[in-house]
Amino acid sequence: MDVEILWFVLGLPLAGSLALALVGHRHVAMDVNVGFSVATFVAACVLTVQTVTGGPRLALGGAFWIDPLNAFLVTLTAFVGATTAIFSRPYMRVERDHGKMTAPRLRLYHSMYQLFGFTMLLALTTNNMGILWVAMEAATLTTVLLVSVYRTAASLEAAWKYFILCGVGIAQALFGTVLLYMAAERVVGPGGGSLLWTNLEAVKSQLDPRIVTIAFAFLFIGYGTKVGLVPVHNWLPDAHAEGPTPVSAVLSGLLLNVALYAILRCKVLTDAALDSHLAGQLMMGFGLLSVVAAAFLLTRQKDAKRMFAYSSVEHMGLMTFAFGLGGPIANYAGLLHMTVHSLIKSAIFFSVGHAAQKAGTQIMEEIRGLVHVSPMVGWGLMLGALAILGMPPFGVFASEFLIITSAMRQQPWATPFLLVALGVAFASVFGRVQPMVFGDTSLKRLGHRPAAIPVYVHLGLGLMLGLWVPPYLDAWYRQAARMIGG
Amino acid sequence: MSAWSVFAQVLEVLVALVLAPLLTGWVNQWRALLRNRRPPSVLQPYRLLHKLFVKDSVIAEHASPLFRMAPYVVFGCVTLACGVIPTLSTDLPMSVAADVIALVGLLALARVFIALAAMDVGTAFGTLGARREMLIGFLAEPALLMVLFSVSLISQTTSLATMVHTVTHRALAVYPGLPFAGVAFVMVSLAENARVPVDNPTTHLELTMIHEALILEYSGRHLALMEWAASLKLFAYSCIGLVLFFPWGVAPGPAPGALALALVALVAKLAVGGVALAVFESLSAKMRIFRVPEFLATAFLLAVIGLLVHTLTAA
Amino acid sequence: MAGFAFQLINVLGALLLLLAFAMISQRRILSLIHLYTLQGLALVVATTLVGHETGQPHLYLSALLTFALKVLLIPALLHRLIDRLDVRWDTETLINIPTTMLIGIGLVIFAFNLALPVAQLSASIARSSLGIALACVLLSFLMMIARAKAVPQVIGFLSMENGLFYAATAATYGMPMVVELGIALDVLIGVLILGVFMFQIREKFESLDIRHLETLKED
Amino acid sequence: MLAGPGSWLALDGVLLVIALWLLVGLVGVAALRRFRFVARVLFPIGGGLGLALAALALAAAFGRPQVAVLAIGLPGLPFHLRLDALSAWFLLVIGVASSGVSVFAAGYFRRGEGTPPGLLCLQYHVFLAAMAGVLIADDAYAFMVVWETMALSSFFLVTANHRIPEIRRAGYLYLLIAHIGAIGILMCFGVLQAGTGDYTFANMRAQHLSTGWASVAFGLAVFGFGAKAGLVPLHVWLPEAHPAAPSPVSALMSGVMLKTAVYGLLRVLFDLLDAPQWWWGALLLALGLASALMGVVYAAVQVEMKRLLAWSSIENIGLIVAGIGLATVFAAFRMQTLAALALTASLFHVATHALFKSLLFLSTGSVLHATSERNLGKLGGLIRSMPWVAWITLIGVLASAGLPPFGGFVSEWLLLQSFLFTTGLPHEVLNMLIPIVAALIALVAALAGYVMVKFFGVIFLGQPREEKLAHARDASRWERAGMLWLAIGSIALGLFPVQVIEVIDPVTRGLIGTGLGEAAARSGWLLAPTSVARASYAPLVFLLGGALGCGLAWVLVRRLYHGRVRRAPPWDCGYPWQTARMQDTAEGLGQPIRQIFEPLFRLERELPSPFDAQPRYRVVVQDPIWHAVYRPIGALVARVASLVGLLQQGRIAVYLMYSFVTLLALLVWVSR
Repeated sequence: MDVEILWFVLGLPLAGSLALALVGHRHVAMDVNVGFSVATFVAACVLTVQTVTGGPRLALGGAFWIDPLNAFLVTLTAFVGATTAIFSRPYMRVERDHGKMTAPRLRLYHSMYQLFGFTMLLALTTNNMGILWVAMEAATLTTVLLVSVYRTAASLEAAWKYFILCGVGIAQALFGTVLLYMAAERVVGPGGGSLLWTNLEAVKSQLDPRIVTIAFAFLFIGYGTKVGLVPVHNWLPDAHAEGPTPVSAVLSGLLLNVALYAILRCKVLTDAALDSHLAGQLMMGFGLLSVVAAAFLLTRQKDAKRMFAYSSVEHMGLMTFAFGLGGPIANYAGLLHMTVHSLIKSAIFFSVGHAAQKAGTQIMEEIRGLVHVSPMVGWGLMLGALAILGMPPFGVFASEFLIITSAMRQQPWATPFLLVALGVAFASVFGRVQPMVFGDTSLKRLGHRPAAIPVYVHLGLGLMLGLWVPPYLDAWYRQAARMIGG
Repeated sequence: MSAWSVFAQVLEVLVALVLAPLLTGWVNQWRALLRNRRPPSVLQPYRLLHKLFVKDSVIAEHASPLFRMAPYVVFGCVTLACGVIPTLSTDLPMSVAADVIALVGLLALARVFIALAAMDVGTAFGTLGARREMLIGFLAEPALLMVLFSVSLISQTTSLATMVHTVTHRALAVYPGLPFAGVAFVMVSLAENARVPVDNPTTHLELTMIHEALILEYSGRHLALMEWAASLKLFAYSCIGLVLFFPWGVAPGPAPGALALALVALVAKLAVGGVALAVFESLSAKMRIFRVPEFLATAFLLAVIGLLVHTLTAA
Repeated sequence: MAGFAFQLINVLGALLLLLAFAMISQRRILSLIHLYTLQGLALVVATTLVGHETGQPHLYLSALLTFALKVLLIPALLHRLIDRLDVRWDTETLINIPTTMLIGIGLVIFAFNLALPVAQLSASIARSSLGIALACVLLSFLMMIARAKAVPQVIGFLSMENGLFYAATAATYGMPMVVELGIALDVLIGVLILGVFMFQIREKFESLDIRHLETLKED
Repeated sequence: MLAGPGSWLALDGVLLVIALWLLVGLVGVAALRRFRFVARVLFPIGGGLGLALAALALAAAFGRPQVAVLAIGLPGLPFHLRLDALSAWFLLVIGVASSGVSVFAAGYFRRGEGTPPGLLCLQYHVFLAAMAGVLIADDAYAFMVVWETMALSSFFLVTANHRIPEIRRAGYLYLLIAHIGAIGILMCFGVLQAGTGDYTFANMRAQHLSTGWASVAFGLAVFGFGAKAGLVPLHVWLPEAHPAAPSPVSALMSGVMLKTAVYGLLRVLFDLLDAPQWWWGALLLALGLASALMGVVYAAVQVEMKRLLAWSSIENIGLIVAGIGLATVFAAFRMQTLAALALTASLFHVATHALFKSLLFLSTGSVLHATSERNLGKLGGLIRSMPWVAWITLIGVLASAGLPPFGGFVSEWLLLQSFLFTTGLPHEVLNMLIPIVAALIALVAALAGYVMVKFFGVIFLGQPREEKLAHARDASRWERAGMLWLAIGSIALGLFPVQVIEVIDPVTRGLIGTGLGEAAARSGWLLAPTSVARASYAPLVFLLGGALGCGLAWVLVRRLYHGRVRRAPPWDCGYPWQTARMQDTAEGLGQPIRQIFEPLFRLERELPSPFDAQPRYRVVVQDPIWHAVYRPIGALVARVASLVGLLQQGRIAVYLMYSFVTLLALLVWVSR
């Protein structure tokens, strides 16, 4: 039973990418895209329901491993993928009408969109650290194509940087994986089994600390590059700002999460092998650095998508800090933050995308009075911005609440930095969003109907998570938090 | 509270109403004498009041009801103040109704109404007077409070009656804080009653007048009430000073004999005080309006110093 | 006999390192490609040897794969690329070559020291191989930093991949087959995409000088 | 802890009121642009709910604390609610004040002012509900959620007319400072939960922190709640935001919202923290006095009526905080009765200020609508064209000036009393300082009188400074009703202090362990906190005496003489060519203060020279703190940002270098 469903979860996007590679340029392509994404989401839901009932288990002959940690990320990924596909329908229509998307580009876009989804799901569900690496690399390749889809000078530059930087980073991760394999092989013995998560999990406490330390350093830098931790974040703002908006949404909403997921897996092994808090310290340090640096970088932005890209850096830093903090509460907060950030940030990108299409620019000074242009978009952006800035009762606040309060007693030294960073971030982001949304405008009312459903579904969920976490989701978080430990 | 204490209360108010103009007249007479002029009769203020009451009162055509209301409010407040101060007896029904803070508040209420009334007609002089009056007020009020506090710290109370009672019925002790308070009080009461170094009650020179500018638009009975209130205020301040610093003779209870004695003592003390005031006024010169803040700030500081000295010696 | 094979493997590793150094010092793109091919060849030989010594058949497969990919396919692609883009000229560097060499030597020492404790307890045949591999990786990294043109950067990237492969092969008897396949696939696609990119960059900027790619920044 | 079924009613009722408020708001959104319905039906309903809230609070004030748990919130941390005497007192204040404001608002909002009426209705009632929620929240998360909701809704209300850039800027500044303050409060709770991971206030009460941690928590609380209350130097948003908001909103913010900050401070200081340190009190005292003095002095020199009131709010908050500080000092020295006295003074002032300040803001609103002028220099003489507003405002003005027999006087009286009895402190320095503090309090009180005379005199008295003022229309029936309600409230507070103190008594009992209740009850109508011999004040007798004086004077004058009046042009020393321009302007009335307190100001003067063709006089008073604190912070942030910006300088080689160096550094670090 479960075998089939996992087939669907992984097979649907793959099939989708092949199908769209053929028909991607047609008019129906957008609907096909939505169809496949939604189907994938449904399959993912079934899978997670099975996981909740059946508990963690191997699938497809041990090649795949489903446990609470990745099961909930699978659902999240599939969900954001689906809503983004829904959003990209009207968005891409307008892009095509503006002539920015030609037929071949549309085909590439759609097929790569599905393939990207596939790589994400593969990275999440695989039981093999090696395949995890392969999937991450493949994700890089697909997104590079997606980022460069406009073929403008800026997008090419962004894509090139993205490719080189992430390629190099991911290469470090491969070296780390090799070291991990080496360490594991000495315990598990020769044969391919040493990279299987299940085996590693079993023997993690016997792994040789010296190798694992170095391995973690490589893995952290490698996957950290994809998470977008300062100072190896440099690809992130460019890629977000220059790609099509749906891509920015999935980059922030999915890719970063999955990379962080990879780091978490490695952290679990490292903690067990070293029985020291080294991994946690590393994550806290880099997380805090990212939060602070990103907050100050936020103050200088002119381009809307670029600004929210930096805000993603900030929030990934916050999650990394939380997981580094460790302990049930902080881990719980980190997972919650992961979820809500994906939802809210993609919702923001949806709104920004419409706004930018309307104004014909991403420069914030030139976008004014959105509530008059389109109340849907305007309020979507305003609420999204407030939510991402940690305004209750949105879920981001819930996680920040838990993170800060638990940090206050465990790592008091960190809290002043957090205070400053959050304050600066609020000042810069809100100071730019407020005039974008309110005030007078020269623009006419929005021509086409914006994709309001994805925006408000995401915001609604974000709001719900701030006031009420559904019991099964809660149970899930708790299990996952326990697995991450620390 | 017995019928006697009510009687004492009523008597005291009446005495105040009657004696106040007399005090003014007495002071004016001495001022004239000291300047080798032929003094007006001591009863001159009564004549003045009568004349004003008889006259029609002429008010500006666009004056609001507040303008006509103000004289009565002011008069009422000051009368009440006189009723609160235990000039004759410390056992008064009203004295529990208001302690020193309330007393200061009462006088402030009167001041605010005078100022508002002066602004009501909207003449240049009215607003000018109001501004100056409030300026003096906000500097004098805290100073007065501080003076009263330094005394109330001695007697550990803010109720005037108890203060007087303790000060009279305690073995004679020297309180180093009191002299400061006394000087400060004199300065404040000079300012509050528009006496010479701060204001000249007889001047109509526009640039310097304060009190006169306030009541410039009043005439007839309203003016009479204002003037009467002014002299009542002077009376009240003199009484405060007397009961705080020279409380001897004030009747402990409402016994008729004691009351009579207290009345005599009061008149005597007032007479001396009036002469002293006249002398001081004749010796000192009117200061520029811009100097007044410094003058009052000095008073304020003196009062605070008095308070500090007291706490220092008490601690 | 076996000992001889081990020494041979180490020699090959040393050769790999030498080639990496040569790349750093090399100016002409064409010879860079030749060096890359040689590196691939050395890798193939090393892999076969290890496979032969440890008797692990899948290593032969991996060797075959490497040969196909890194000795034939990718160099061929690169050759066509530079023919089409006509970028055979000498490539200038951002850091001058002697400095780069010095830094490189420092890196090698660092890498060996880092790998020493690990290598001690390495159960595998080639003790020093891990250090060599690490050194290769770092050197290619250095090369990527130092080169101002797109193609050399890519070659640096690829040779870094070589270093990793060597680590995987010599330090641990090769990764599981499925992983190797996946990695190979990624590398291949990566090279293809990079090729496409270079054409696009070329047509946008009339050059492959990555110093044109510096517009996206904080001002 | 769990209260019996009987006493559940009050808390449930409060929850019901909150829910209904939210419902009203939603209905408003449903009827987005149906102006009459929203204004004439929904807002009065909201006002009625406010009354209901007040009644419930009064009922709960004397009962045992009631608790409830809502099914929302974080897993394992549902919303805990608790209604004790402290909450009840503030709820009472909110209820009474908000009902008046809502009724006023029914007649206030006009068509076509920025935000559509329905949305305004939603924001308004969410604001009310959030404020009530703050007062009953009993765990950190619930508190923070409603706290920030309050900030957010009020922000949207402030920027209701968001087309004007200044208003947007004011709102931005307000929300920014509010948010940073909120983070401070959050950290404070982080300290208070003492690493137990249990965020309920019950747990925080149970924890005993070390002095160091307790002081950290206290500092964070002062920072966070001070930012909301507008304590110097965190006050800069207040004079910007209050004038920007529509008048009913300014009334609510100034009258009620600031009080929630006071509530939070009290909650943390006396309820969640145990064993206060004396220097906490000293700090609060200093901050409070600084705010009070600065507030009143700046109010005196303002030329814009709502700004003037905003500054006076800072002053009043300063007085309240000073009282709290004094109470803390006493509590630290275990002098409970005096602590209770000081605290009672503060709580009393909370109520009086809520009423009269709301009233004054509402009256500025009416003036604004009648004349569309907010600049004092262009008003005047309105007592003739708008008598209703003028006379009601006069009550508020007298109460705000702290004059007997109105509400403001009682709190000042109590405060001064508590200062007078401080000489017994076992701490010499404090004994030295306290009299000076008392002197400053007296000064502030007197200056408040000055400010209020200026406020009332310039707006309502004198001659109209502009022609259009002559035919300004008086406030509508709704507006009058709302203002009248508040005016009656502030009179009642002044006349029946004893009864009010009996309501406050359980609060001080709960926080400090003793109260003035039975002392008050003993002395009946006479307000005597400790003993009649020591100090007493009987407003009713007082009022009767005064009225008797006035009445007798009036009657006798008419009996003995006559009541004739002749109307004539003003005399003015016989100067016939009087014009309205010759009256003192607002600047003129501020001049003495500017002169005396010059060091406190940052003046920009433009004085004409005698030879100017068109002489021009201009003086702008600026807040030195803005220049001394906030500008530098902004500059610092900008500089740091530009430094961090160097990270992102576009060269791929440099980026590779970053990761290379990071990698090496990391390897060195881990392999050490």
